[in-house]
Amino acid sequence: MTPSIRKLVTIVTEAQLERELTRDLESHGILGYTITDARGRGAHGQRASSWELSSNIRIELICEAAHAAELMAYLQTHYYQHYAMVLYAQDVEVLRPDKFR
Amino acid sequence: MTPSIRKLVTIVTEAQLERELTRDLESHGILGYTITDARGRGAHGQRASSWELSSNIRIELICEAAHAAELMAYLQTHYYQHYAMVLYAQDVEVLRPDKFR
Amino acid sequence: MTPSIRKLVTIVTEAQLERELTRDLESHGILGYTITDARGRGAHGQRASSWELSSNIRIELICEAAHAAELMAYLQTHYYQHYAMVLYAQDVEVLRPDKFR
Amino acid sequence: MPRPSTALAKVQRLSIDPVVLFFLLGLAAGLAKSELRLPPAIYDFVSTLLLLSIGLKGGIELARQPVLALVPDILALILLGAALAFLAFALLHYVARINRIDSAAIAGHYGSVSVATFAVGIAWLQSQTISYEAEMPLFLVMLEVPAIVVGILLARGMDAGVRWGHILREVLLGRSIVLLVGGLLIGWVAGPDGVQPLAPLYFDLFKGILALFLLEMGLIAAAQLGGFRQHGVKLIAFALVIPPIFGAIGAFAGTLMGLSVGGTFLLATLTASASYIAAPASMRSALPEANPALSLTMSLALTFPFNLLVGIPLYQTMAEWLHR
Amino acid sequence: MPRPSTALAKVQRLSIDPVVLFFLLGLAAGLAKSELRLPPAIYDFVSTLLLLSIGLKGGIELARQPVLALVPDILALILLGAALAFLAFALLHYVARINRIDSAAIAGHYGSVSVATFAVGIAWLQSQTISYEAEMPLFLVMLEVPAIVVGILLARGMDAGVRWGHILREVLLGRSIVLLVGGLLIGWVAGPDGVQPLAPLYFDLFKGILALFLLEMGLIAAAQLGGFRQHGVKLIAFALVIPPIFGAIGAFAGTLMGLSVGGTFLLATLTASASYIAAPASMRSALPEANPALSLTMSLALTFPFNLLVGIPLYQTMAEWLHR
Amino acid sequence: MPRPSTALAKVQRLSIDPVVLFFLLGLAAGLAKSELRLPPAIYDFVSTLLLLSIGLKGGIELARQPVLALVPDILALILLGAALAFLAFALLHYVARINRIDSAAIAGHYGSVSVATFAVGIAWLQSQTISYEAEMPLFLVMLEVPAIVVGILLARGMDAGVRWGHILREVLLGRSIVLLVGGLLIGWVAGPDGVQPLAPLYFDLFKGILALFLLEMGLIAAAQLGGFRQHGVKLIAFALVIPPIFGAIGAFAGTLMGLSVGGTFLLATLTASASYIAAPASMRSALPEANPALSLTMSLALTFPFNLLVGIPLYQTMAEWLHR
Ligand SMILES: Nc1ncnc2c1ncn2[C@@H]1O[C@H](COP(=O)(O)O)[C@@H](O)[C@H]1O
Ligand SMILES: Nc1ncnc2c1ncn2[C@@H]1O[C@H](COP(=O)(O)O)[C@@H](O)[C@H]1O
Ligand SMILES: Nc1ncnc2c1ncn2[C@@H]1O[C@H](COP(=O)(O)O)[C@@H](O)[C@H]1O
Ligand code: NA
Ligand code: NA
Ligand code: NA
Repeated sequence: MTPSIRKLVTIVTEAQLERELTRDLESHGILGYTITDARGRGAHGQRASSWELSSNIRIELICEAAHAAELMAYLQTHYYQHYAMVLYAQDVEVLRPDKFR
Repeated sequence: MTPSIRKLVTIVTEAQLERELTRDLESHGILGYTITDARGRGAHGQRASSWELSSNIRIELICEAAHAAELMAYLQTHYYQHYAMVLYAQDVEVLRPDKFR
Repeated sequence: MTPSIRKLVTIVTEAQLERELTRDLESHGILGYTITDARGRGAHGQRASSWELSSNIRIELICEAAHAAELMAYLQTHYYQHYAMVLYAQDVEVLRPDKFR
Repeated sequence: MPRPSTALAKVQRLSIDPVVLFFLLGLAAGLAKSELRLPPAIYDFVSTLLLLSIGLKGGIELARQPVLALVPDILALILLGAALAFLAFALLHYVARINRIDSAAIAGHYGSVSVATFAVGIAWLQSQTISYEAEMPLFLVMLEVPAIVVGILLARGMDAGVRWGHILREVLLGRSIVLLVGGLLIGWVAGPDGVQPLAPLYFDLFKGILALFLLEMGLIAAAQLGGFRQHGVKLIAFALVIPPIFGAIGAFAGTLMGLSVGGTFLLATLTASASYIAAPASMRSALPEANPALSLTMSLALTFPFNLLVGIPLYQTMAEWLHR
Repeated sequence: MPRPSTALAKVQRLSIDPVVLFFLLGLAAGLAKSELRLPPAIYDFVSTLLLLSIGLKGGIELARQPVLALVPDILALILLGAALAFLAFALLHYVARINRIDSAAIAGHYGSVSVATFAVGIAWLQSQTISYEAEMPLFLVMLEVPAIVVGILLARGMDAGVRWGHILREVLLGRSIVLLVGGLLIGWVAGPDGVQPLAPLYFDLFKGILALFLLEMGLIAAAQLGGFRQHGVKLIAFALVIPPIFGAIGAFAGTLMGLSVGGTFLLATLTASASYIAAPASMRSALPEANPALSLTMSLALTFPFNLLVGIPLYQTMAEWLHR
Repeated sequence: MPRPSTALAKVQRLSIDPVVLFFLLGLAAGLAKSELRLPPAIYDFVSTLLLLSIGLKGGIELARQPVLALVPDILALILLGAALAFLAFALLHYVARINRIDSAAIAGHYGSVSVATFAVGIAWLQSQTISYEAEMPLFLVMLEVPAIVVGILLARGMDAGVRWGHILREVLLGRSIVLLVGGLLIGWVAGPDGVQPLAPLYFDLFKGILALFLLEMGLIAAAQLGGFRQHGVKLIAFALVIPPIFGAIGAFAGTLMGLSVGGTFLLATLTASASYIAAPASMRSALPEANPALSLTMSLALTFPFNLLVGIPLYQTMAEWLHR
């Protein structure tokens, strides 16, 4: 069972975008993702209150490299300018590559 | 202090497996791991309720590459078929390699 | 838009260090980081209670490789000996490299 | 005993118990995809309070009577739980022709019981100031476990591979049984006077907390309803037809055991209900190849609302009819 | 009606309502960078209870009267909310010369209302045993939405790109409206007797829960105060001058609508308050280029404390003066 | 004063206070590795309510008396806290021959106090309707800090490297002191009448909330018990022998200060208790090389249960004996 390589894309952004963003992901054909609650600091200041409007989420999704590049470009165009958002990608080894498209 | 390379294995799975899975990890000689609560979506549908039976956890553990491969094979055999689970691995640089076996 | 490479440093440590550690990060010129609550197990035993004194946090920060190396050396000198802490680094692809110094 | 028409009038007047309205609110909000979502910690807080309340309440009543006298009843209930699981399995596997594993898993759910339904039953009796036997919370615990064991047996047979010790430990040390039995023991040891200072939190707030809990249950049930498409009509029918049948069996058993109208009603409510905490967790670890979506959707999204809206008034009518 | 000097004396005596002290405690702890921080789940729990309480309270009162008679008042309030948003926009854009987008976004916040301020107003009346119209929680809901729509219209015009259906759905299915309206409906259907068993949690604990909520609001407001430096003096002035003006308009409207002193006071409190939940969320998705820090700091860190400390006693004086 | 034998009878009857039973339930569930686990947010919620309750209760009593008169008592308590830390250090370092750093850290814990033990002491008095001095919560705060400072001094000497300003700031702005002192101030400013509407949440629910809190403490203590193996017998003995000695000193000091029986008992309970919130947090940042497992296991898993089960009845007997 030699592992295959896929891209892991991580998005850290405003908690209140969760519904909109997951709808966006699904309409881009992303069928799997994992979300955790987070807080943090960045260009938009401290985002760390007990309050949805100033807290963050962290979304991780694994997909094929081409798909990841397209998605990141889309997110950058649609969200970067007006929302607190950080985006990065990494290679990961997966055992069932067909699960992650 | 040149960093050494180890494997970071990430497991996203059903929250109710936490006790069983950590026992399994320990019996495979994994002495360190980190768990966060998560929610998500995948082949088993949306797993995102306020309810342990349909929420996820995300386990991260760092160990030697051979150990990681063996562990992933074990998890795949024992859990993949019947449980919601996603598994991936990455290389990471650590400063105290002896801490992660 | 070809992605650039930066370092992602992950720190897993005692929850009660949060204030001190983020002050430290800021004084080292780290302007962005993301924190999630975590639990886990390691050399200092099980850290998984409903209680801040024995729970963990997981801090992620993206910065330039040289900056990351310096920061990790600092953390190792100042915290490793007396606190439960795990530290590792990875390369990640980012779209706006100027955001992560 | 009231005449049927009076009973019916009572049903109509009471079936809008406000706690049930909270369930409907949660269900509606969930189906409308409202942003309303209660964090897991609230679910844990509210359910902890409910379980302790029920336990304490039972415990202080038990303190008033000889406990040993309950042994025959407890044995009868263990048999009853097991028998209901066998019956459910027979209907599912031989009549509805569902595969053996899923039939066994679902049978475990329906032979076992739901604490939330029981709590609504208690609230229902309280609002009519009908009394019931102190030992009912204990009976609840006794009914929770046997069906789960029977479900696993039916799927695995006497297979040496089943880790019975492990499975029983997990069920008995699960959150809900620990809190219920813990509350029972504390109430029993401390007695009515000792528990008195705890009453404002555990007794006076009971119905308000139950309302909040049912709001969450509505949201959770709405999320489960998505699983409907994968269900055959047979399973949907099963989820709606079994409760009145099992409720009648429970009402009959309660009457045989000599319970009061209130106690008979609560036993019927218990047997009619399907577990959605202990059973799913145990089945998930003992029968991982059973499809958890089937049994969860059935017990949470069909049987639970059915019992709240239709079943509870019905089981009261049954209990009253049997006690004429 | 008391003479002004008596009213003033009352103001001084009452303005130290303990729930307001909890807000100040949170504010002080936040500004002193205390380690005190309440987890998000507590915020959700406490605000859920408050919203349900307000809704239930209104609902059981509504159950006592013909609801259709309220239609004219509701239409009047929709106009009032829209008019206040236009007025706020005019002041910000044409007088204070703030850019169009930010002016429109802030106008949406100030035309809309704050539930927390309303809750403090209710507590204030309760402690003086002054009654108010049952329909006030309904009025709150009616005032929440129109200004948000006007704010978006002012920024975008009749732009085809605005997803109105989506935006309205998000507002109407937001947490706070679902819980408020849900509580109203439950209270209305169940009536006073049905809600009675829920009173210990939803009514008796109301002020204690409100105190905890205000502690959190203080911590949140302290965190927002950091955003001050980026604000011009103009916006700070706006945040402190608008409340009494809008409060006076609300008091006047309430008197015209024939509300009692208590109702007039509550309407003034509502119009004087600025939204910090529904409006920010909607503006963030409909006008993402507006700077959310501006409107949040203004409504949370300036207008909210102003209303708690100065506004509420003032609006009572206004209401009493208009009802002489 | 009751004769010793009567006191003993009372001890036996009362030592099964139901709140203590919740602690035992948590402990048993934790040791049995039950799945029961309360999320951190519940711990925060429940402890916030307790701290505010204790503070408010003290504050409204303080409002009835001249506060300046308390200055001598406060000074005496600061000396007492420091003296207890010195004494603990001497026993640990010179008698039990524990290393200097760990001795100093543990001494800081035992010279300081535990709010949870205090809360159980209050509940204990309430159930016997014994009154106590209003200033006790203030005394608690005064006893919390000095021992921590002494502990750090004993480890570091007058070392210039200790960031005293930083350390004191962290202790004084820690969650527990902010909530306690905040509650005191609010109660003091608002007075009995002002706090009245908050009573249902903060006073009536006190014992129920305390029970829930002790359930969690039991779970946490069980988790700490794992650390036992690394402890020498000496430390275990210390954790069980110090409480009655320090309790006696506290009872003696209380009698000298002219406190009532209830106040004397509470002061004894405080001195006998060991901190497990403020002290560990401060020691962790000021003396990171001290082993936190030692002091936590001792204070949480040994001294805390000892005080709950044995100490509290004993300190009452002491207080009554000294007030004969
Ligand atoms: N350099 C960074 N490394 C890790 N996380 C970051 C970084 N910068 C920002 N973030 C996270 O992304 C969120 C939004 O970032 P920003 O848009 O820069 O305000 C912040 O609140 C942080 O949680
Ligand atoms: N492509 C993916 N990327 C990231 N997380 C995923 C992905 N697919 C599934 N997951 C996570 O793994 C859990 C189980 O996945 P599954 O077994 O596919 O249902 C989901 O609930 C998600 O949290
Ligand atoms: N090998 C590992 N892989 C992932 N996380 C770890 C590992 N070892 C320790 N940790 C995490 O780091 C925390 C502190 O580790 P330690 O200092 O080894 O006790 C633990 O509580 C875990 O959450
Ligand atoms: Na059943
Ligand atoms: Na307004
Ligand atoms: Na002490």
